[in-house]
Amino acid sequence: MMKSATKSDMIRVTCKINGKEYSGLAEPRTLFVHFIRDELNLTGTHIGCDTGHCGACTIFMNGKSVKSCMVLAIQAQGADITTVEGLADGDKLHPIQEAFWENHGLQCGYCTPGMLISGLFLLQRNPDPTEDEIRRGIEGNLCRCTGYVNIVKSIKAAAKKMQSEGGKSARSM
Amino acid sequence: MTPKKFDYYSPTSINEAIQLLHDNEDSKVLAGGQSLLALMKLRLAAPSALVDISKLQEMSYVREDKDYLGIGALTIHDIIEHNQTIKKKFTLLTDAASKIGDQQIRNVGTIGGSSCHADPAADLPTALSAVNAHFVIRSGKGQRIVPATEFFVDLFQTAVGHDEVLSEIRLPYLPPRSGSGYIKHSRREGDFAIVGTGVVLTMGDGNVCKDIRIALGAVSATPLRAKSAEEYLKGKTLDDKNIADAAEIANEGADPPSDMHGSKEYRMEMIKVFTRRTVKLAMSRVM
Amino acid sequence: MHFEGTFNVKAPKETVFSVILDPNQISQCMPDLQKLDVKSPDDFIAIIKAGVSFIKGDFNLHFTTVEKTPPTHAKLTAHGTGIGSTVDMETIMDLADVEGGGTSMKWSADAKIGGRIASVGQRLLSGQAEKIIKNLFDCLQGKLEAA
Amino acid sequence: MATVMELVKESEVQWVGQPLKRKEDPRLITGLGKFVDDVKLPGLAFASILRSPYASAKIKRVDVSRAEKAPGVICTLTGSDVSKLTDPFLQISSAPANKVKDYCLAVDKVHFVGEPVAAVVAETRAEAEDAMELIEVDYEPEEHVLDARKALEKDAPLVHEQVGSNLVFHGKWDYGDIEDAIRKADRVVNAKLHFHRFSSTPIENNGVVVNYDRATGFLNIYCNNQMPMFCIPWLSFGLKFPSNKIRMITGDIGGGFGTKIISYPYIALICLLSMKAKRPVKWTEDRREHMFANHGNERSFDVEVPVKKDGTILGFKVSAFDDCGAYTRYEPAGATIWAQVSPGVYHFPNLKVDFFQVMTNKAPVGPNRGYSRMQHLWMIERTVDIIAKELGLDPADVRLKNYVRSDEMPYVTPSGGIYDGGDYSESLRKAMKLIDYDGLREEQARARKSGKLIGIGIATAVDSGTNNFGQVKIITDDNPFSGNSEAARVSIDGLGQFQVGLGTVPQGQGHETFAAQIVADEFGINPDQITVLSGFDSAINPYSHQSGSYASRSAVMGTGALLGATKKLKEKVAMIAAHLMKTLPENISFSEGNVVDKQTGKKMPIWQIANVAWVNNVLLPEGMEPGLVALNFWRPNFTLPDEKWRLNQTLTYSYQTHIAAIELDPESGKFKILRYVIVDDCGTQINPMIVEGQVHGAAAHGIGAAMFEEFNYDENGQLNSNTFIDYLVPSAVEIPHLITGHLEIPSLFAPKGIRGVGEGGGTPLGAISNAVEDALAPFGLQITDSHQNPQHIHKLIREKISKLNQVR
Repeated sequence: MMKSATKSDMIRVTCKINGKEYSGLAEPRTLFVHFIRDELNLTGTHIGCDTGHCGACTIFMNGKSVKSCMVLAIQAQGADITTVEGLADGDKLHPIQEAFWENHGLQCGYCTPGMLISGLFLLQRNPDPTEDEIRRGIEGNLCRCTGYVNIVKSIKAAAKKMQSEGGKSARSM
Repeated sequence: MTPKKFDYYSPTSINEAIQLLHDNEDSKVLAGGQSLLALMKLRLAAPSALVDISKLQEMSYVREDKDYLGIGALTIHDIIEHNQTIKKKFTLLTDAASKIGDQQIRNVGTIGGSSCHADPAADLPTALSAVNAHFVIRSGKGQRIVPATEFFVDLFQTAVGHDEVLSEIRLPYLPPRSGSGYIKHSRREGDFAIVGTGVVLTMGDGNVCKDIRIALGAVSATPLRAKSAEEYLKGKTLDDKNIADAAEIANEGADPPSDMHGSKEYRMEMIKVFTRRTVKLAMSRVM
Repeated sequence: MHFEGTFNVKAPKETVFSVILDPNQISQCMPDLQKLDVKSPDDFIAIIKAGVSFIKGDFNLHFTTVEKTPPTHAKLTAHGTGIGSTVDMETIMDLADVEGGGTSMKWSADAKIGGRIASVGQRLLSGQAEKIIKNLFDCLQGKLEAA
Repeated sequence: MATVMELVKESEVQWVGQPLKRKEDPRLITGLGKFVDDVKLPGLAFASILRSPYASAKIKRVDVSRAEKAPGVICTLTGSDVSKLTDPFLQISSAPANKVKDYCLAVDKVHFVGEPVAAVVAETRAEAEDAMELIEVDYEPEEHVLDARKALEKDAPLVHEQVGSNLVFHGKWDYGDIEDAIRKADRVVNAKLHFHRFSSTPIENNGVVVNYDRATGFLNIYCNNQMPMFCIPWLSFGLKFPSNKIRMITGDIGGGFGTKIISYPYIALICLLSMKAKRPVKWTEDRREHMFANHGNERSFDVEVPVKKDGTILGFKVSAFDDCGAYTRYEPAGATIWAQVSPGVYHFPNLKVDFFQVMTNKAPVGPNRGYSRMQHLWMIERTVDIIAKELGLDPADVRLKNYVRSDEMPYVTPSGGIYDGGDYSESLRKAMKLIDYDGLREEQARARKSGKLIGIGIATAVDSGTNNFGQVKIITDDNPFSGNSEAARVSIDGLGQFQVGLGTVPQGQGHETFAAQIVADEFGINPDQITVLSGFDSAINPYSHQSGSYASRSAVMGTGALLGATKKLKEKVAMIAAHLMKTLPENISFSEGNVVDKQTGKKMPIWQIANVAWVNNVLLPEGMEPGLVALNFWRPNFTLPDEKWRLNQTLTYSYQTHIAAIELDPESGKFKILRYVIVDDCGTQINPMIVEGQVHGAAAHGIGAAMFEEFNYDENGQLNSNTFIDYLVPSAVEIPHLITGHLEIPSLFAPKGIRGVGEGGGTPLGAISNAVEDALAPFGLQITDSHQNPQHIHKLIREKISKLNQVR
């Protein structure tokens, strides 16, 4: 995809995504979200704005929820990344995925990947959050379809599922 | 949009970073990148090279030294928000850090990056001005320490030279019976301030104010100290009347911009309202 | 955005008038001048570097004198492009004799910013434009005092 | 939920009405959704668009020479190219406004900041943007106009010279005798109101990928337009390209809310670029570009309402000025659509509306959630509260006195709309109970003593759905559009597997799920056994040229088309079954995937019927054609407007009552929502879970617009709020928990009593502006704008205080 840029600009970027090693070429200016979507063909992570507000591009990077449109691909050299494609364990959905499905936590699904990652980051630090804590935890993920009611309900349900399963969530992020 | 082309350097030490900055005239430091990358994607900023210091984890720490609390320039907002020492001794910093953007931004944005970006409407520069923090600036020739009053020079401009790096921020411990607070008045919680107010005060005996610093954000090219309001309150009892009178003159020297979220007149009035509220917040935290 | 000011200088009207319509003189008061291309005294292009910390870039300003009644009145327009944005400025200068010698100069400038810069932050912008224009006329005043 | 399904024997369970988990979710929660920006094709090139920095200017020169030499560039396109290659897009306005020349790139003149001026195609998106910045354009700035009323003044600058005026539409709706009502009134309440400009900003921006296939001559268009087949006339006439070689494909769409209807100029542009570049071309709009693409109608009102002392409303006399921006694309349809709900939920017979729609040098206007009705309904609900205050009555009582009563249903409105059932008073009473209205009034009184300002605001709005395109004949008779239609196909393949194809174009409303529920009930099978095609593809899905998801129509129109298709298919299956089981078709019933002879109880699995129909057809009844496919087109029976423009402009009229309780900080003008209640009635609910989601979403749009979102222009026509830095989309912190209640009074006209839901009529704008005025009652202030910016509220308070101080 970057094939026309002169070779000297291109840098090989290698990182672990969803437990697997990926490698691709990037210019210094290539945003990590474009690298994931176009170079590594993981299109579950989405883009919704230019200024780092909407959160549709949120991924896990070295254990932290991060907006991948505000990170350069080169900065992810050697990083440990989890995207929405890595939440499920084979066919077994992660409890937070099940909770969103059962509680209508999504409609168009465009913000959902980022919402799942932010929800999961919150639950890993705060296994039993209050409604206000959930709302602050997803303050960086804008949604236009749901009015957030069922997203908050889904994250609360996910919290119970993860506690009842002894927290053996599909994979530690 | 995508950013314009630039060269990228990933130094493994501060000194290497300083050297790279020195050798590349139009290069910029990249720390958390939350402000810089947004402007580059809008193609408003187009530095020719970025010197990425975000990997220098030795610059991320909160260390209690003898007479100041040292915070590494690359300490992210999330750490500052949850650090118990800061919460106890410099509560206004916890107030400020917890209101920046959202969780993802607080996971990446750094106190040094925010200070060097020096947006007058940003939360930490105002809070650090109220604490009169000292900024440790490293260069090829060694290191120098600049107080907040001289660190923020102009709109988006600080004392950090082109080939210098901010390495640490030092918060002089507050004397006993001190309290602090920061309130951001904005449309949404995570937005830039319409008016940001940071207050650090120390009580003498009998509810008399021994010392007070009031810093205001988004009302001038740099965080503005409300000097006349400070002078008015020193030595006075902090009752509602005195606080209200001080608040009336807190906007002296302010020259706020006008935009769709807050006109100049509105911001001048809000300085009064939030000076009053933040002084009371700081008082409520006096141990 | 509207800016204005007046100042007095010792030099006579005729000298002041010749300075304020001399592209070489005016361009020296512009921030970070990169290039000057003078087609005629009434038609010249100045390329300057302007902006705020890292929102900086080259602006290609094309100046034209639209009104000229020497030695008392002049009106210049400038149309510029840079950083995906446009600047359209109109500057009016009126000179009058001052009792006891010297000239009083009354100036006003109306600047319109368009495109990318205008879209991001009124609060970033108005302060900067004002500073550039104020510096320009302060510098001119300095030159005129020395003239 | 799953437990309910297991307990009940499948044949008895009624799938319609179940809050079934959605079929769409598995792909969307695992990142396998396919949105337009995910489309990848071999040889894909990327486009970037250069936009106007001026609100109005002549284009003197466009120089693409430097851009064409930039690295990776394949080709460029300018307005002059476009004026040769294409014709201006169709206009539905009457003369002279139909003389507007609308191309996919500006030709000779730019009319609003952000208008596309030139385009570049390159190997990578970054290179296209680099090259775009090398295009030099000489503009000659001209006078511009930004206010609708000023744009009507004699010497106002003209947005489009060749039109000779900025007026797009001027119409008078006049029913009953308003002047007589004014004479008989105890009082005439006056108000000057302004509805602000904002948009729904779905998180996914517009996007287009076009692969012009030179081998077949086909334009394969991947996009996220909500009404792809409706665009065909605009694209075909505009591009001078045969409509039978245009293929429209939408995958998953990241929300539309109306903003993805008038994207056809972008689709046309990318078609031209793909043809010129001889490559597939992708253009993904970025957020800043999106903010110029589709604004909501900004509208100001002069209102006169004759009332009796007891609060009875005798009628409404309104002058409305609608600012539709620089181009009329879906407009001036919006100049007639408010009339769908002309009296709101109220019972007054006298109505006079003098409606002006005007062009200005601002971004073009297009449909937005609650399109054109929310402006009108806000005006009515705001005025009703002003009436209550002036008469010293409780706003709830004034409403209960003037609501259309349930015993009057179906109620014919002054403009010929036929409300299809409902109980507005019950809706308000239920909302008042849910929010504890009386308790709140007490708390409000207590709070005022300690200087705390609590405000309570009510609004009831009609959420009209399933539009009759005949309403555009009000603009001009020669608009060749009327009625509405949708298509569905239900088929059983050779192995007995069910497949459904719909023409609706879902953007998150769960069409695959509700369609499966409808068909499952007809055949007595489980929705899991039914595959519903996702997205839309004109080469695969059935469609009518009015297909799509807009105006809250998909549930109604989709169900109508599906019921027709399943009826046809069941008849054929019954005939084959009767033939094979030697009985009569009317004895055949369906249960658990079998056909059953009701008389003998004998069963036969449907796959056996399918086997005969597809691969064993000698066994078919005499003369019957093979295959088991039923295609059905459905249309409601609509009429055309009469000479006084009376017309039932939509089939269904859902309605919602919202009550907002707020606490306002008089020192800063800021307020927060303490409690928020919604009572919705959209008739029969196919899937209550999906309906609930639509109600939440619509409310959040209204709350966001009322409190945070505003397109703010400066005096040079520059848009200040054109990134998410200044255009404030509310997050989960700003939107309160929404308490919802439901009534389910079936529609009298729509299939299964279903009403369209989801646009919500912008009700929160009324509830919140009423709550703010209620909170400010001690200051006696009036709210006249739909947007509650704290600094404006603070200014009202300060000005009132300084006036009071002068008096003392």
